[in-house]
This record gives sequence, C-alpha cells and structure tokens, in this order.
Amino acid sequence: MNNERPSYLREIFETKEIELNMGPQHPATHGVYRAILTLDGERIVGLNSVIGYLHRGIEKWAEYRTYKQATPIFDRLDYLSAVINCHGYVGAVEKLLGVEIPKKAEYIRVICDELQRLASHLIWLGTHALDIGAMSVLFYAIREREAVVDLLEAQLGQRLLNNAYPIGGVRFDFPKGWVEVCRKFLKVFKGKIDDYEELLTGNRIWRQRTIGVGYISREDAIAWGLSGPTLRASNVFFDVRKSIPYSAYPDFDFEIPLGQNGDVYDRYLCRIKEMRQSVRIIEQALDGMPEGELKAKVSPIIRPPVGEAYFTVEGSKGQLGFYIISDGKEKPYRVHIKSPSFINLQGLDVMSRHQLIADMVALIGSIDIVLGEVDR
Amino acid sequence: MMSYVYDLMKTPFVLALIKIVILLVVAFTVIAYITLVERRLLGFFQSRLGPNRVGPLGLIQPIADGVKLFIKEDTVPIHSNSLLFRIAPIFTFFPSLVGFGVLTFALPWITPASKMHLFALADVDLGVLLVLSLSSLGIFGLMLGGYASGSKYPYFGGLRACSQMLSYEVPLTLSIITVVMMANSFRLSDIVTAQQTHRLYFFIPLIISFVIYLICMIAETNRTPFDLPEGESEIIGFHTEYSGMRFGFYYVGEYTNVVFLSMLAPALFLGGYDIPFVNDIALWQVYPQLISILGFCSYAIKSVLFAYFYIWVRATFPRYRYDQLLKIGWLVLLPISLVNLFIVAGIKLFLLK
Amino acid sequence: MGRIKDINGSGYPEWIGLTKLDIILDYCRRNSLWPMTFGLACCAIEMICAMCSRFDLSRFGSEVMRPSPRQSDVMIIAGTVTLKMAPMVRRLYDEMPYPKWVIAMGNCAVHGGPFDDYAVLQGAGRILPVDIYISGCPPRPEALLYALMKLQEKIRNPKVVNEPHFIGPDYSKPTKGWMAKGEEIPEVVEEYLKQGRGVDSSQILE
Amino acid sequence: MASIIILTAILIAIFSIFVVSLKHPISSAISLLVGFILLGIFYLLYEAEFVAAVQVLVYAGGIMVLYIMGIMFSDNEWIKITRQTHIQAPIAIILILIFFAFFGHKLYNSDYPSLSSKSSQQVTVVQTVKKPSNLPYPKMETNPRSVAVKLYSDYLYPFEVASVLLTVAVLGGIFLAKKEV
Amino acid sequence: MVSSYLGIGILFVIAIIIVPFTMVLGKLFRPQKFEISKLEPFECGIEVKDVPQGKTSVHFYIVALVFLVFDVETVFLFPWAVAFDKLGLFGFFEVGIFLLLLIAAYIYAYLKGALKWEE
Repeated sequence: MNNERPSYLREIFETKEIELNMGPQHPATHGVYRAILTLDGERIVGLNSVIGYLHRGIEKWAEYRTYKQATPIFDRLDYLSAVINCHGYVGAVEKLLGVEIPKKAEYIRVICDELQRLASHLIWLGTHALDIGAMSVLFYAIREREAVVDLLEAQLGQRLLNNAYPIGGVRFDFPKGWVEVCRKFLKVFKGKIDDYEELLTGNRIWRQRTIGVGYISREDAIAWGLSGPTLRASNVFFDVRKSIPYSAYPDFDFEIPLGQNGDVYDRYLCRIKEMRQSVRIIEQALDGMPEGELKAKVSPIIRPPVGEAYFTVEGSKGQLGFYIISDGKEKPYRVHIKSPSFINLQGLDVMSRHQLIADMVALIGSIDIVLGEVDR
Repeated sequence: MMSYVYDLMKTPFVLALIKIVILLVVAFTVIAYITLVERRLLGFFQSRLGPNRVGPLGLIQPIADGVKLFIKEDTVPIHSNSLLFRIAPIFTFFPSLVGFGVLTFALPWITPASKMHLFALADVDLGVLLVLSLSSLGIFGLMLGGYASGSKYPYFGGLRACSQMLSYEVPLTLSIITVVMMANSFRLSDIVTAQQTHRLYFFIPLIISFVIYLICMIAETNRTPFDLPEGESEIIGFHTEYSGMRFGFYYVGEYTNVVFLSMLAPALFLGGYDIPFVNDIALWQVYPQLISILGFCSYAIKSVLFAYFYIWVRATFPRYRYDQLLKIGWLVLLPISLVNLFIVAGIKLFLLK
Repeated sequence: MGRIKDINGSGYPEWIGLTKLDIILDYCRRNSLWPMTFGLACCAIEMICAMCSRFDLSRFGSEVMRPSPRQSDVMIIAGTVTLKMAPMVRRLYDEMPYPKWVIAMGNCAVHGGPFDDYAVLQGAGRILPVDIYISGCPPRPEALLYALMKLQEKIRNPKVVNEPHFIGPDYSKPTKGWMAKGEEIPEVVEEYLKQGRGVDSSQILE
Repeated sequence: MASIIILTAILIAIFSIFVVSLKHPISSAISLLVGFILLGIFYLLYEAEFVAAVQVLVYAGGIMVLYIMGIMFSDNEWIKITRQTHIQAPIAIILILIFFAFFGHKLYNSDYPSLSSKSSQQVTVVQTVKKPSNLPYPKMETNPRSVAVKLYSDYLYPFEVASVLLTVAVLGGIFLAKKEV
Repeated sequence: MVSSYLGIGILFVIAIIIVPFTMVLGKLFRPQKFEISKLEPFECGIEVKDVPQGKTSVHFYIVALVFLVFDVETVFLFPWAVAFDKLGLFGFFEVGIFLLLLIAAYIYAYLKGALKWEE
C-alpha cells in the first residue's frame, strides 16, 4: 500500500503551528505582559515573552531626584507590596548612611511589611483562583484585604501606594486602638485562611488543575535564579528573612514553608502557609513591642558618603534587592533594582513547555508576576 | 363580530398561536430574570449586594441590559465569513426555545364547560427524542460562531465547544434512555404519569442516571466548571468577536439552555408536576383546577431548585482543563452510563415485574 | 433630533427624534455599563477593589467585566499608558462598538502622573476622547464609583455630552492638547497610523 | 398539508442544488445541514416521527459536525482556485432534466397515493370529555414503539450487523486518523 | 399524529425568525459607523496578520468520529428502551450483544490511544 499522499493533499492535511498572542490586554496575564505562544492544537510548543508595556523608567527617575524625593516612586514598582518596596529602598539608603534604626521602628516596619505581604498574597490568591475559574475566592480574599488595607491606611495614611517609611525610621507610632483592631483581625483572619483552604486545597478540580502543572526542578529553579515562594516550592530553603536576616526578623520565631514538587499546587500551598507565618510574625511583634524612639537622627539633607550599598528584603514575590551608588551628592548616582518578578518570569519558559493554554494561565498566576516590577 | 372571534379562537392554529405567545412571554421573562437572580445570588454568595439600583431591587436590570445590547452597534469583523457570522447565533437559540414546546407543565385544565386543555403547547409522542435531536443542533451555534469570526480566540473556543458538547451528549442521551426505559414512552406527560402511578420518583431507582444527567446538564450548557468554550481568563470565548444583540443572543441562548434543562430535569427525575406525598390523579378527579395550579407550582419550585444548583456550582468550583474534561466524558461517564443501562434493564426486567 | 445622533459621534440613524424614547434608551444605556477588563498598572488593583465586596460596582449593574472590547461599553484606563502600550490601547478603543465611553483613572492616565519621561504617554487624553478623568495616585474605589455615577449623569444629560468631565481637583478647562470629541488625533496615533494600520475611514469609502 | 409538503420538497431541492453549486465548502456544508433538517421535517409530515427525529439527531447533529470539523481543519484556500464545474456539466444538466421529465411523467400517470388525501385529516387539539378519565393521558401505541417491535423481531439480523458495521467504523476511523499523526 | 406537531412547527419557525427579526429591527435604533480599524480581529490589542485555518491537530476530529459511532448506537437504543416492556428478555440479550460489540470497539479505541488526551 502506498502511504504517500499526493502533495496537494499533504498541504491540506498538514497540521501547522498557530501563533497566539496572549496579552497585553488579557485577563489572565495580570497586567500588560504579552506572551506569544506557539501552539500545536492547544499544546504550547514555544513561548516568546514580550515585556516593556509598562516601562516607566523608574530607575532613571530616581537618579534625577534627591534621596528623599525618590522614596515614593518605588511604591509603584510592585504596587501590590508598596510597603516592602519602600523598606528595601530606605534600608539601602540607611546602609549607605550607616544609620542605626531604633528597635521600635524596626518592629513597626516588620508589622507593616507583614501586613502588606498578607495583602499582596490575598490579591494573588483571588486573581489566581479567578484565572482557574473559582470566582468566589476573589471576593472573599479582597474582603479580607480590605481589612488589611484599612489597618495600613490607619497607620500609613494611604490605601495602596503609601510612601511608608522615611529614611531613618518610621513616621508615626500606631494610632490609638490600632493594636487591638489588628489583634482582632488576625484572630478572625486565621479562620478565613481555613475557609480558603476549604474551598481550594481539597477541591478535586483545583488539585487536578494544579498538581503536576508547571513543574520546575530544584536545579532548574536555582539555575534560573528564581526566588520567593516560586523557588521555595521547589524545595530550596532560601528566604531573605532567614538567610540574610535584616530589620527585626531575627527576633521572631517563624518557619519558612517549603514545597516538594515545584508545581503550581506547591506554590499555592507555600503562599497559603506563608500567610499563616506572617500572622505569627505580626502577633509576636505586637506582643514584644519595645519602647523607644521612632526615628534615628538623620540630617535633613541627605548626602551619603561616596560608595555603594546593596540591601535586600524578602518581597512578597521574592528577593527584592536595591543597589545604590552614591557619588557624594544629594542625588543617587545609580539605583538598580533586582526585581523578583522579572527574574521569576524567566522561569516561565521552562515551566510552560508542553503545557496546555489553560495551564499557562494557572502558571502565570502561580508565579505571581507584577508587571510594574518586571518592566520598572 | 364577537362570534367570529370566538370561532376563530377555536381553530387549532389560533389556539396554538395564543399558547405560543403565552409561552414565549413567560419563557423570556424567566430567562431575563434568571440573569438577575444569578447576579443577585452570586452577590449573596460572595458577600456583596449585586445589582440593586435599577428599579426596585434591581428589577429593571435585565431589561436595561437587554435594551442596551439591542441599541449597541453590531460589528462584523473583516476576516469573518459574514453570512455564517450572522446566522450562527440562531443555532444556539432555537433548539431550547422549541424544546419548551414539548414540556407539559401541569395536569390538564378542565374548563367549566368540561373541555380539557393540555397544559402544554404540544404534548407530542416524540417528546424527549425531539428535544435530544434538536439540542444536538445547538452545537452549531458555538462551532460556526467560532469558525466564522476569523479570529484565533473564537477559533479555539469553537473547537473546544465542539469536542465538549459532543463528548457529553452521549452520556446525557444514555441517562435519558434509562428514564425512557422505565416509562416506556418518549412523551414527557407519560413519563410523569408513570412516576405518579408508580408513586416513585425516578431519581431513586435511577440515581446513577440522575447524577450523570446533572453533570452533563452543566457540561451541555457550557457553564462552570465546564465553561471552557467561554473560559474568560483563558481563551476569551467563542463569542469574542460578537457585539451588540448578536452577543446578546448567545448570552440569552445560554440562559435559555439553563432554564430549559432545569425544567426538563424535574419531569424526568423528580416527578414533574406531581405534588409530593399526595395522590395527584385521584385528587385531580375531584378538584381538577386546583390540582392543576398546585402541580404547576410544584413544577416551578422543582425547576428553581435545578436553576439554583447551576448558580451554586458556578459560585463554588474552578474550571476543568480541556483534556480532563474529555477524560471525564469518555473514560468515566460513558462507561458508567453504559453499565448503568444494563443495571436499569436488569432492575426493570427482574425486580419490577 | 441632533441629540441622539451626537452620542460619541457615532452616527445614529437620523429619523429618530423621539425625545421620550431617548430618555428610555439612555436610562438603559447608563444602567448597564459593562467595563472592559483592562488593568494597566497600580490603579487596576483599586479597580478590582471597586468590583469586590466592600465597594461593589455591581450595584450599578457594572460587574459584568467583559474581556473582549466588542462587548464592553466603557473602557477604564486604570494606570500608566506607556508609549509602547498606547497603540494597543487605541486599537482596543477602536475595536469597541458605539456607543462607548472612556474613564481615565489615576494621575498617570490623566496627565502622565509622576512619570514625565521618555517612556510614558502624558495622559490618555492625547490618544482617546476621555469622558471622565479621576485624579489620585491611585484614586480610591469610591472615586471610581463616583466617576461611574458622573458618567451616568453625562449619558443622561445632553449638555455635558461633548465636554470632558473632571473629578477631584478642579481643572477649570482642559489643557491644550486634550482631545475633544471629533478632533484630530495627535502625535502618538499619527505614528500608529503611519504603521499602516487604522487607515482613515474616508479613504476606504472613496 | 399538501402545500407544506410540496414547499418542503422544493426547499430541499433548492438547498441540495446549493450544496453542489456554492463555492466555499462551508457554505455547501451549511446548505447540506439545512437540507437535512428540512428532510427531517419532510419525514415528520409523512408521519414517520421516529425516522424524522433520527434524521436530525444523526445526520444533522452528528455527521454534519464531522463534515464541518473537517472543513475547519483543512486549509481551504485551494478551493478558491479550483474549478467548481466540470466540462460535462451542460450535458449532465440536460440528462438530469430528461430523467426528471421521464419519472415525473411515469409518476403522474401511475396510481401512487395522491397527496391530497392527507389534507382531509381533521386537526383536533381540543378534546371534549364528559368527566376526567382514570388517567389524564390515555396510553396509546406510538410510532417509535411499532418501529421498535419491527426492528427487534423482523429485522434482527440487520440490526446486529449494524453493530458490526459501527465497530468497523471505529476501527477504520482511528486507523485513518492516527496514521499521519 | 402530525397535527399534534402544529404548535411545535409554528414555534420552530418563530424561534428561527426571532434572531434576524430583532437584528433588522435594531438597525433602526443602533448606531453604525464604518471604521476599518474597528473591524480588525481582536487579539489582545495586537495587530493580527494571519487567519486561523486548517492548522489544528487531528485529535479533535477523532472525538467527533468516536462520537458519531456512539450517536448512532443511541439511536438503536431508543426504540429498544421505549418498547422494553414488550421486548422483554429477548430484547435484553439482543441489545446486550449489540452493546458488547460496541464496547469492544470502545476498548480498541482506548487501547489505540484515541481516548487519551494527555499525550
């Protein structure tokens, strides 16, 4: 039997690969990320990431402002965790200046950071679940996030982009009654995390959609330089709060949740467990709040000595680093940001190989990119 | 003049027209308001309010949406197959609407002049089979709509819709066959009468069929967790390129399917217009009108339960993936429903004799 | 007569001059504003918050977020429009069917915000006819609700149909370079036109 | 009734002509689909209810899906440059017309039951009852039941052969489709 | 009885006509403005160059193929189900043989990998 088809028929029946643009306007890309997918049927055979749709020149912007003026712009980096970004930048400048921060200020910073981490993870949880199709979780998560945001607003004055810390400490002590409200919230919130888990963790569809999807091995994860929960889900112990301790984190007793398999489900579990740990940290910080000054003495015009400083914090997406070079003037000579989303996004190529379009959606949700941080 | 009108009223054609007008008005009202009910219910599930500003309790919201879509511009994209693009919404819409015609809503109504009116448009012999054969056409609406748009997202939506609806049609049919087997008739009134005379709702002996029906019902209407063809966060849907009222027809068509399948389900499994714990037929001999009305209410309540089930599921579950969906359809539901066929045949043959 | 025809400059059939019908149609139109799922930057988060439990945009019938521009009525530009993104924003706006409205949310969408640099478009008003501007960085969800109500007012009220409406700090008059309805499109879109897309419709008709 | 039947028949003929004459394969397929649905209606008008339902279920809802999927998968750009009519088309049309004239003449002269007998049937929707009977809906012998009894007694062997055919269809289909993948 | 299908027939015609009728009626009320940029296919705001056609894997096709066989099978089951009380045990075995052959085909399709979707 002749297996050869006539040439014109072969052309007709040949399955070709299709190129599909996902983004920049797509509900699942969490902003303006664009993925050019090469598809065979629904299976992804190639991924080409296009970024830069939100490039706003933040690093350059900071070089044209004084150290104090530049602080608020870093809130716009990862707009989901503005407080932590601010901590990172302020920490780098303080390192450059060699200022010792009062203990109380450090505690307040830790509390605000962890609250912000909760807020960020809640948004992640909601949008990730929405992408996979569980719409109610978004509303529950945002409901709790509103409480967190209220707490932050009471302390820092703004809901989202709160220019949180001045260089050298914090601006205010907690307002009256804040601590009690916070404790009450944390108590309620623990139950709410159980609620989310009830909706998702044991859910058969959720498990089928996430287990074994977007796998990245331990070696690959390290090689691609991933950080944050995306890295820890691949069973790598690296958390800046433990590995390179900063601020008041050494004072607290908390665990770093690790995943085993490095798939979407593990990343989900990691973040859920991380939220519980954040609650633990805040409770400890509220209990052991020291008395003292709020702010170290810093001269009104900041002129750091010539030199450079690199300061990293554990952002909600991963290791967030600030590298500042000073030439002794009022403005920084160079500010470079090691943004976790940008680096985690590189792993997408490895993770998305031979997955389906639907997995791609779950994957982008699971590595929790924020385009403000990717494009800067 | 009046006698002429009266004579005209007696001709079957006019009678059928009057029934159709009533049916369509009621059906469209129900379909319009189920969208509002869904949004309000989802609101309550998600601890928010839902539409409540437009009119009292938001009651004018569906009308506002409908009129808005009606006066919205209609676009036909460049690369589309223009004729196909225009006729595709018809297919998603008419099968279910025609399906309403074969439903029987209550026991026959006896007028004071001892005339019997069926509480249905046409209680035809073909019944369920007609419904199934028409609903097999519903696939074309999605498929052609996706293909004709000449755009990639709808294309994928059309492909997904195709394989999904095909995969779940066979288990759905097989589960309905077991009901037909119990009642020995395709006619929906016969199926309900069989349940009334046996004093046994079919969902008890046919529990497996019932569960399969519930799953396939959701899959056939493309709703969460099987809403792959319009998975908004993945591929934006087979109706991505549709705007204005053409999109409105897809939107309405989906809810028509929902309403229709949740009205079919009680008739098949929950005794339809039978009032629970009451010997309907005996009472009907005595108070025919009262039992007709109560039966209709009972039918409505049962249908609402199924519609609620749809919304409840939507608020709870994530979405399946394409391959998992096919796997469930072909490797789980199909074998189970085939085996179920033998089981029901055995029960009917050896136990119920 | 002219009124219904003027909405968005969208060319209604001319014979409709029934004012009463206008009222009903506008009532329906403004109570069913379906936004496009379109988050650009920071403000998108506040937009999500406005959709969710506490602020609940759905009360106004606006929770039906359509990911496709074809089915959406109002485009909420929530965040910074960069020069790279501007053609896409414009194309998405073009793909929306009439009648359509635009809300520019946040300082970045209003006038570029803090980013007066090489990468950022100085206000979405330069490429799109914006109906409502909301200032704030980011504006609170309440501001978005207020903007939506203002938009509803605008749809109802013929007097304000062709004027951009400002919320927040009182800009008495739009700055030079803002795009009014029916005006020619400034620089970025010219670029976009040069790429060969979006050919002037009059040329096609001839 | 006769007029509806004739109208349906004419429509079927028109759509059948569309199937072979339209240029784009998807248009032909849609014409075929409409033709199948109309054929179902045609059967229904002749009181072959079961066959009508099956016609729509299998042909329109099953086979047409397969056809249209096939068209969706194949690249049909080449159709546009292919000639739709053969060189023999005029001769064929003349032959067909002769054929139709011949058979029409034969049928017209034969004693085949005329269509007009259908129209004499009285249409009754409203029934008059003295008292409600024991059961609201009297049980009756329906068309599908009689089809079933015939199928499972007289046509037992063809029925079983059909299952063999279906099995062969699965084998063949998978064999064909899998080979090139 | 054909006459009982009268209502269904009218409803069928009305249901088909509703869509074109509404669209034509709406033409009087809706705006219409020709802009070439509006009619571009939507792909997340990116300019589209190619139209999807004939580029998809054959797997979808196999689904339709297997479906067709089972669709025809259900057609044979319908008369059996509706006359089950008349056919009795004989019909049960008859259909049993019929279904067993089909199940054999189903198992063949499964073993050949036609029903496997995760590659």
